[in-house]
Amino acid sequence: MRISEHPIIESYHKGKQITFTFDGKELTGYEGDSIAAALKAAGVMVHRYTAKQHKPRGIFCAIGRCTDCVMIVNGVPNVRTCVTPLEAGMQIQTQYGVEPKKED
Amino acid sequence: MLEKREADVIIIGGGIMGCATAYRLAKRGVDVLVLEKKEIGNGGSCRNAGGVRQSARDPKELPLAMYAVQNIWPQLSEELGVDVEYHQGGNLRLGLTDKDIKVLENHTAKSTKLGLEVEMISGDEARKLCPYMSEEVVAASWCPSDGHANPLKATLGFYRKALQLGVTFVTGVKVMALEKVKGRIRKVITDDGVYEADQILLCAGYESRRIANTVGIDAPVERQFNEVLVTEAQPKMFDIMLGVAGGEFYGHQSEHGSFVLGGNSGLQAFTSNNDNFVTNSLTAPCISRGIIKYFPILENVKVVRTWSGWYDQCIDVLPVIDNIKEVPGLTVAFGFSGHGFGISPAVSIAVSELMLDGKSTTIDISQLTYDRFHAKG
Amino acid sequence: MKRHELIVIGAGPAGLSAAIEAKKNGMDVIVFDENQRPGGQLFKQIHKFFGSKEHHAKTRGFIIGQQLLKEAEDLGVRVELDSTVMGIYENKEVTVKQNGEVHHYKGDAIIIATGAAENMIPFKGWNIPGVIGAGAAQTMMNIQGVQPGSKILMVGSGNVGLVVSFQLLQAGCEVAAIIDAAPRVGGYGVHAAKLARTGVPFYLSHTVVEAKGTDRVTGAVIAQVDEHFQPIPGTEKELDVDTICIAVGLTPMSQLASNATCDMELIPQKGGHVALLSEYGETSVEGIYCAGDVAGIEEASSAMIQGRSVASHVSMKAGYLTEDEFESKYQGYQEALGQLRQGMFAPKNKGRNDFTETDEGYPISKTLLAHGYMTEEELSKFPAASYQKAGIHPVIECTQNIPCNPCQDACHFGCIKVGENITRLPAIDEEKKCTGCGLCVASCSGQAIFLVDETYEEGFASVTFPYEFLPMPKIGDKGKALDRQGKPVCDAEIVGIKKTPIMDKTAVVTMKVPLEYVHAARFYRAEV
Amino acid sequence: MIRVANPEPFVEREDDDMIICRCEEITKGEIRRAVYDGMRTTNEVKRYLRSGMGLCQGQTCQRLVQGIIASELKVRPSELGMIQGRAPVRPVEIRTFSKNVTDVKED
Repeated sequence: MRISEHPIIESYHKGKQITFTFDGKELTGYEGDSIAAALKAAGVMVHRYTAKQHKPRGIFCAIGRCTDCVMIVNGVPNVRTCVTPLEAGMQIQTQYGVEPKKED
Repeated sequence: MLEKREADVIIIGGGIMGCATAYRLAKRGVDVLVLEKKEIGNGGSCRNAGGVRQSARDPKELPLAMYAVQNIWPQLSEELGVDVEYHQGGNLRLGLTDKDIKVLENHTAKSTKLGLEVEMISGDEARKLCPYMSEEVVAASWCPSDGHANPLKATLGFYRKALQLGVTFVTGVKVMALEKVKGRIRKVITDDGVYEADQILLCAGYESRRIANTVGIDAPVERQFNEVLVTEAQPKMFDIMLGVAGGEFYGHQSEHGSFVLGGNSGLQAFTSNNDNFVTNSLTAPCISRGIIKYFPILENVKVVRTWSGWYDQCIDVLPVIDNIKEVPGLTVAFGFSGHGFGISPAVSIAVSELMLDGKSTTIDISQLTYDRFHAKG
Repeated sequence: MKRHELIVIGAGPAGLSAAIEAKKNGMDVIVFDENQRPGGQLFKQIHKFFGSKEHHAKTRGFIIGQQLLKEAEDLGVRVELDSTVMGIYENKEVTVKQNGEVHHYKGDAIIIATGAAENMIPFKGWNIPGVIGAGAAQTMMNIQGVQPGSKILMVGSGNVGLVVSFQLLQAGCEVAAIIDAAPRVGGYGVHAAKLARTGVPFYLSHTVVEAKGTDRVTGAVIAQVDEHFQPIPGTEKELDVDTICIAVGLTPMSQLASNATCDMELIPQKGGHVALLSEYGETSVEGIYCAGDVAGIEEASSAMIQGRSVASHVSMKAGYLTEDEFESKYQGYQEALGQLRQGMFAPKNKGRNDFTETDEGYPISKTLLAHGYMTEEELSKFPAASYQKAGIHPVIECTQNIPCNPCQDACHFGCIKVGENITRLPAIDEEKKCTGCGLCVASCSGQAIFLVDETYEEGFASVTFPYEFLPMPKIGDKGKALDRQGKPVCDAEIVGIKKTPIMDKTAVVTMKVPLEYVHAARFYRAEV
Repeated sequence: MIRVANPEPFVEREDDDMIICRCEEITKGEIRRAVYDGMRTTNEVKRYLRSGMGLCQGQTCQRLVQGIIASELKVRPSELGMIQGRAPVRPVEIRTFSKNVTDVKED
C-alpha cells in the first residue's frame, strides 16, 4: 500500500501517473517509482520462480545487491527491478528460471 | 596431529593432472601424496573454458584427445560420482574471411589424416547447426564428436575420488627444490620441510619449470596470461563448443546456462601485477566486441564476472609428458599450452603407466618427450 | 585516458565528505555513484542522528544528506550519478558504466567509499516473498512511499532494527514484535524505549525458526534459544505477520578493494572482510584508500569524519596541504572520531555485553536490555530521570553512555549539562530555570526527555513527550496514557501541542493525567 | 593443511534442505556434503557447488557459506580465504562492455 501521509516525509518526489503491464495486465504507477515499488504498491509479491526448485521470490534487499527481485522487463530477463526506474508502457513479466512462462 | 612425509609417489601440483593421476595411481594400489601450493585446482585447471576438443589439435597430441573423448569423458561423471557436465555437442570453428578459411582448412586436413571426423562446412550449414550466428560467418570447421565439460567439477571430482581412494593431499605447501639421493630422485624440499618418495610426478603448470631446474632439467616453457568472461544464465541455446579462426574468443554455454567465453586483447600479458590474477581493463571489451560480431543475439546478456589465469605455453604448443631418464624416478607432465583440460583424463592414464610400467601402452605419447627440443637449423 | 587527481567511489556520507574535503583543499576530484540519487543510505534515514552539534546531531539523516549535497554542489564537486564502477585495475585505473558504455578513468588516488551490505540469516522459508532486509523496508517506505507490509516481525534489536521498527510505525505499519537471539537489546536503550512505550513487544533470546506461507509470508514462528543460540523445542510461538524484516548487522562492501588486489582480512569487529588500512586509511596498494562502512562498520557520523580525514591525507600527498596543515586537520578529525567512538557502544566494544553500570556508576537497567523499557525502580537510580521539583521540569530517561549531546544546547537556560565528554549522561542543573518550552524534548534523538509538572492542576499532573506519528492529537482529545511498556494506565487529555520549525517535525505534546500516574505515563493513545 | 578422506559416514541434518546461496539455490546440506567430500576453502566449495557464482556473485551468501564451512571444519571463518572480488562488480551487458571509451573527451 502507498503511504498517503507521513509525519516526517513531506513528499516522495513522484512524477505523473503512468501505466505499464505486468504479465499482460495493465497497472498504474508513478514516475520515480522503481519497478519493484510500483509492483509492491499494486500488491504483487512474486517476481519470479527459481530455476531449480521453482520457488517464488520477490523483493529482498531492494538496493540492487541480492538480485532476487529480477524479472523480465521489455523482453530482457534478469533485470533488477528494485533499482530499475519504472517507465510508461513497460512490459514486465514474471520470470521462470531465466525465461518468461512457457505457453502450455 | 596427522602428518605424512613419505609416500610411494609424490605428485607436485594439485591441479587436474595431479588429481587425476593421483586417482589412477591409487586405483592401482599406490600410496600417493599430493603437494599443492594454494588450493586444489587453483591454477589453469579451474581457469579454462572447459573445451573437450580434438579438432584443431596438433597430430602429436591428438591420440590423447581422441582417447579421452572415445573412452573416458562419456562415462566420467559416473566414474567419479560427480557430474562433470560433459556435453558432446560438437565443435564449430568459425571463419569470417578468406584467410580464416585457409586456417580452418589446414587444420581440418591434418586432423582428417589422423582419422578424426572433421569437415569444412559453409556459413549457412553452420547456421543450421547453431542458428544464433551472424550472417558474417562464411565458413566453419565442424567436428561433431567434440564437446565441453565443467573444469571446476572435473578437477574437484578427481580430487574427491582420489581422497576416497586413500590419497593424501597437503595444501599450502610451496615446493622449493627437488633433490636426488644416490642417483635417484628422492626429496622434495618445501617451505614446510622435506617430503620423500620413490617416484615424483611434476605437474605444477608453469611452476614446473622452476622446480625442474633445481635438478638440472629444463624445457622451453613460458607462462601465458589469459582472460575469460562469464555471463548470467541464459535459456539453453546450444551445446556446441565454439572457436573462431581469428582468435577473438572461444567458449561455450555451460550446463548452468551461463556463457563462458575466453579471449584476449593482446595486452593482458603485459599487466605487471599478474601474480594476483588481475585482469586487463581492455580485454573484456575486446572479447565482447568479438562476441557481438559472431553472435549479435548475445548483446544484452550481462557479464557477471571476468577472471584470468596462467597457462604454461611450450615452444611447440605441446606438453612434455615423459619419464626423465637423467633423473631416475622423476616424471613430468607440463607445458599443456592452454589446451590440457580436455586431454587430462587421458594424460592421467598415460602418466600412471609411465610411472608404474615404464611406458605408456594405452595411448601413444611418443611425440611428447622431454628430449624433443632442438635448435633451429 | 581521463585522469583526475582523486576518484571517489560512492556518494554516500563518507564519499561526499571526502570529495568535499579534497575539493576544498584544491584538488581535482570526481565522484562516481551507481545510484540515481546521491547520499547513499542517508536519504532513507528519517530519524534524528546522535552525536554532537559538529556531527550534525539532532538533524535527520536525509537533511544531513541534503546539506552534504549542497556543500558539494556549492564547491563544484563533480558527482557522476548512474555511474557504476565496475572494476579497479592496475595503476589506479577505474572502469565505469555510464550511458551504456564503459568509460576508463585514472586517478592519482582512489577513495573507496562503497558502504555496506546487509547481513542475512537463513531460516526455513527465508526465501519466501515477504522476508526482506531492513534496508529494503527503509527503501520502500522512506524513498518509494510504499508500505513494506502491514504486520511486521523485526529480527534484530541493534540500532538498525530499532530505528527501522520505529520508521515502520511512522509509515503506518504494525510491528508485531522485535526479536533478537542475543539476551540483550543490541542497540541504544532509548531507541528501544520509544518503541516499547508504543506497545511493541520485545522477545530477547528468541530467533525466527520459520516463515510460513508459499507465495507470500503468512506468519512467522519464533522460538526461544539456549545459550548456544539453538531453538528450545516447545517454546515456539506463531506470530500473525505478513512481513519478516531482517536487521542482523552489516558487512563492508569491499569487493572493489579485493578486486584492486588490496590485502584483505576478515575482522569480525569491523563486520567482515575489509582491506587492511594504515592509520590514514590507505590500503596495501599505494594511493588506494577506504573510508566509511567499507573500512569497518560504524555509522554515518563517523563515516563523514573518516571521509574528510582520509581525503586530507590524499590532499597532503598531492601537495595541496603542507604536512603541518595535514597534521592539524588530522588531529581534529581523530578527536572528533574519538568522541564518537567512546562509551559502551564504541566499535571496540562490539560483541561485549558485560557492562553492568554506566561510566557514572549507575546500574544499567536489566529490564531495558531484556524488554526495551525501564521500571520506575530502575529509573530512580538515575538523578536526571527521577528529578523532582515544584512546577514544570525535565525528566531525562537517558541511561546509557551514548555519544550524544544536543540536549545540552537545546536549553537556552543551561538547565541540561553533558560536558566535554559527549558520552556522559545528561545532568540537570537544579539552579537553572525550566520554562517548559519543550526544545529539549524535541532535540533528544532518543526521545528520552519528558517534561513533568506535578502541580499542573489539583489532583492532576502534566506529562510532555515527543510525538512523531499521525494522526497528530489535538488539544482537548481524550484517550489513554500509556506506560513505558505501552500498557494503558489511566485516562489522559491532550492539553498542549507545540510544533515549531526548530523542532523539525517532532511534536511536543502535553497530556494531563491523574497525579498518581505522573511517573508512569509516558505516551498517549487516542480512544478508538 | 593435510587432507585425507573422512572415515566417518556423512550425517544428514534436519535443516539440510535450507537454501543458503539464494541465486544458485545451494542448500546447507550440499555445502556440508561438499566439506565432507574434501572441499576445505570458500573457493573450493564455490567451484564445486557454484555457491556465490550466481547473479549476485556471493554478496548475500559468502558469509553464510563460510559460517557453515567453518562450523563443519571447526575453524574460524577467517581461515577459509575469501572470494576474490572480480570485475564487473555489478552485472554489465556485453553490448556495454563492447563500447569502451578510453580517449580523453573535452568536458
